[in-house]
Amino acid sequence: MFGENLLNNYAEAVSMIIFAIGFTNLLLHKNLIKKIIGLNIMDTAVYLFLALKGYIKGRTAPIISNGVIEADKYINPIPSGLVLTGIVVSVSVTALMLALTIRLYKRYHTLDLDEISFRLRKEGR
Amino acid sequence: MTIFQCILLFFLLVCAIAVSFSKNLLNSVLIFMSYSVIMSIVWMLLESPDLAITEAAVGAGITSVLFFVTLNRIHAIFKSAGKKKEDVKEEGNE
Amino acid sequence: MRDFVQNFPLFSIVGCLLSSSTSSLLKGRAAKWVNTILIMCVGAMSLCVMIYCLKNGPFVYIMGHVPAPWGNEVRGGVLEGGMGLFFSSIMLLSMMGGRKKILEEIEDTKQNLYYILVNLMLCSLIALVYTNDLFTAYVFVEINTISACGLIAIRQIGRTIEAAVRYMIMSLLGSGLFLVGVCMLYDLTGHLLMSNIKESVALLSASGEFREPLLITIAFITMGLAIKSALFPFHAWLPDAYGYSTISSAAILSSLVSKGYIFLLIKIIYRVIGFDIVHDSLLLNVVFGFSALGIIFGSVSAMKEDDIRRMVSYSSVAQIGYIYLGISLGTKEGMVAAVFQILAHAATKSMLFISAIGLTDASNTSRKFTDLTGSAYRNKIAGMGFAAGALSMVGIPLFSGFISKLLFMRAAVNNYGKMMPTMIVLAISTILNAIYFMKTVVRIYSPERNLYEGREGFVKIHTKDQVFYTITVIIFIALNVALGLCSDPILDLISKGLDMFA
Amino acid sequence: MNNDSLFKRLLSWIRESSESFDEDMTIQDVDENESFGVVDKQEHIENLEMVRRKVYSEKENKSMRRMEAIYRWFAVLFACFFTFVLIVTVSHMPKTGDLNNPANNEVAERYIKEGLKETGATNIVAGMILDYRAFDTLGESHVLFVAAIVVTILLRLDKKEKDGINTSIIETIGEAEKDDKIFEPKNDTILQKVSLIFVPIIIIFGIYVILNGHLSPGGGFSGGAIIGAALIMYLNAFGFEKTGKFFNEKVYKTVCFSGLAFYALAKCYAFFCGANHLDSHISKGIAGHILSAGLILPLDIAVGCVVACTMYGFYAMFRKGGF
Repeated sequence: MFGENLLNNYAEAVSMIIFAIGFTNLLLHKNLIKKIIGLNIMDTAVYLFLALKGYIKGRTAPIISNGVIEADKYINPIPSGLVLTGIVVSVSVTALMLALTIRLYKRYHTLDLDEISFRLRKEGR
Repeated sequence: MTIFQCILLFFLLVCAIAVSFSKNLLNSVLIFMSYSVIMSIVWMLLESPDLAITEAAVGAGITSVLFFVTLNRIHAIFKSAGKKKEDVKEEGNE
Repeated sequence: MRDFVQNFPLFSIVGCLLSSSTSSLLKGRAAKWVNTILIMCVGAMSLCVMIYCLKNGPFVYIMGHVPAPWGNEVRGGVLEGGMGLFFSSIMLLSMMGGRKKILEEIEDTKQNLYYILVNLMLCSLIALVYTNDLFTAYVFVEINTISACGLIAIRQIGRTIEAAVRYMIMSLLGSGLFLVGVCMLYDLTGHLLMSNIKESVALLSASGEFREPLLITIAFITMGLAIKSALFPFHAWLPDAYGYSTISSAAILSSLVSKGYIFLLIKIIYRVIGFDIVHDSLLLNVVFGFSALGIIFGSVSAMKEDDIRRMVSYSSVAQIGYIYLGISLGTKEGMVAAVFQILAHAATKSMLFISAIGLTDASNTSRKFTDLTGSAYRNKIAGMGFAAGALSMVGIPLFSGFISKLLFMRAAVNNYGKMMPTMIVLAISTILNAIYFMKTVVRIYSPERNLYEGREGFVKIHTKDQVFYTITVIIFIALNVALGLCSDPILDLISKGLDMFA
Repeated sequence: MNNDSLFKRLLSWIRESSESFDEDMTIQDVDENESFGVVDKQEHIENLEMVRRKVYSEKENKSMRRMEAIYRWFAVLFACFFTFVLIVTVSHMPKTGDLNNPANNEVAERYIKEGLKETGATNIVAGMILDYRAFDTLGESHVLFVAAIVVTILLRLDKKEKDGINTSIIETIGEAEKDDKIFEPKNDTILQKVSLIFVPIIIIFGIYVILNGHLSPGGGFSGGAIIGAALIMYLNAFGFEKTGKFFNEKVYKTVCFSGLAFYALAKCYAFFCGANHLDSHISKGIAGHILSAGLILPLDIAVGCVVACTMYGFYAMFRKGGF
């Protein structure tokens, strides 16, 4: 069932638990603001997972200081680049969702999607 | 270093759970802010300072500011939005 | 110095980006013309790429100074070029058909923003078609999602905002799953480039190492893309989003956006995981069950609707079910059928939306069937378009839907396990399609009674008042019939392209 | 999914439970078309309260509470199952921090070994995202752009005053001003003095982060975000009148357009040269100097400007729908 690396990958396990928490927030909370926070938590957890994947024990950040270039001195730079790209995506998505929230509140004076759809069906439009 | 990292990861878990159980929207946004700060420290420990500085500037800075101004617009913070305050509070409570 | 044609993918992508950032300074009309010219240029370039690849095979184009595993790269082939051409032509037709509505329903200070969104949507579709790198695919999937949300929400009535929120939540779940799948795949294989990942996945599956993570990773990626393209259980956002947004958005969303994701999924199955690893995995059976349920459910809930646009939207749930059915058959014929169904559904569904708006315009912008009686006489060309689309959906010969149903049958015969259920599902859904589409056609063609004479809004719309619209619908019908009649060369192209994929 | 089906059942119950107030609400909905924003908010909220009391109150309907309980339990079970699957997956993954993970292959090795020579950037991550994998970064900056466009569509207010009844949910500029005045700081002296001291420092720090993107941690995006935060602080201290003097929509549009267009053109040129094996006459400079690393520094500056303007634009849109 469980693989042999569970104790070694405790950090990934934590990040995956956080991912599941964010996923569940996004799926099951009624309140839009909490949904958005859950989305952010989910994304950050994935980025934590990636950053952990790039880490190598006993190596330093990939910034070449005074021109020493040894391949066995620096960690893997690829995940950092991917996470940098991902953070931009998640902040843009967050801003977009918040704008939608404001519009929705101005229209319906509530943040509860179920109630909104109930009223929509009653309005018939 | 690993001990410190474990403590930070534990804090991350606590924050992530507390967000979804906190009664008030403002509190949950604040908890999320601290979550971002802890996350940036963890990335500092993981030897990727680019991520740390970006997360500190974005996650703890800009995103939280956007959350706060949104809460303002939906009258979830201040009394001055008197009449609309209650029902938003109520939605914060579920 | 390579052939100049090979630069066309780069030029089309960067051209879309440039034109979108330029349109933010322009006025509405100028942005409209920029958008039209851009779509035409992209279509022409994709055509050139397709012809070039037909002559001398697929090519790989390095994005930067360093070769593939280190830098990004795009890959051109017959299927890529053809898809680019098809997407851009459908988008052009949808924009032409909905032009009047855009002017009416969007504030005139925000017209140019609409065209910016369309440009970026085209850019993301083209990039998804051409890209050869999983993370690039993720970034452009995000662009696609956000611009689709903007296309839904730009008509600011309550329904569209609510639909946009639902759409965003669903597709953000999808992107999260897709991203975590990509990250795990990177961790297991150490690559982000599709061809390299395929090599290492083949090695892993041969050595039996990392079997469970690999399976779960593939499941995550598939599930994410299925959520984003509204496979059955995840379609809650679809009817509102398609049924209430402005008509060009509805046509583009229903015919292009979900198809972009599905095309990416097909690409991943072929180029990342490897067809022979997928086709006997348990995953496909799950997808098969969902798509079969989706076909039935979509048709049934389309029957229950009394609103023409929502009915058409629900029928596209069923159609997406068809596509996934073809994929989940796990045979080459099924794949070909799925790709052809992508084309057929894109052409038909956008035509249905465009002509539905013509019918509702002729009946006081009400979409209820009771008001639509005889509207085909009030707006002849729209009636023709809707009838043609309905016939194609039902699967009458000489239209495109017939060919795709035939292909599904032919593909199902070769798959012993899934032959019987596929046949049953196809039969049921054909009957249901016939019921609800024919009901609509009969209603819009039932002779006009006098009770509409006095009421305002129920006007006769003449052809000379809507030249663009007429041309659009005629081209749509011609495209549909072309897909239906001369399907053999297209199928030949598709199978060639699929061979180039692997 | 189950959310929806549950909701349908809920709805069927709600319908007969709330017949009594259905009439008055529907009447109201009919006569003002497709908008609640037009009616008096107070009365509207009372209606809403009634709906919520009838529909969302625990004691008035038993079945709904049962439904909620089932739903919650399902949620918890689903979450546990999902977490379990994820943990099992992770437990089969390669070790953390292990040297011979599949991820540490020739790709990363070449980035580290040749990165300085090929990009001229001391910060390997910056060199990687802006030179090797620049296509992703090009798309990423446009993700920010399209998000800004959609926020503009949703929140920018172009109507001066309501024209009749058929204005949908779009509020007018006047209302937004009134709404914003509530939260406008009344010339808070402490805030003003503090921001007078801090804003220049923060902006200078942001500029430093941008300019050293290829030498030290940071880069265009983080620096731009820092500068945007400083602008937001200034706006909060001194209000829209003062910031409007040097930062209006025209500036915003121009900066965004020029930054993005420069980015796209420069990268297109670089890709074209690289793919056709031409020599792009861009000097790498001496490694470690501020003017080095070819295109990376200009691209960082462009991205920084775009990000700063976009962040400030987000805040202004959220605050009162315009600059």
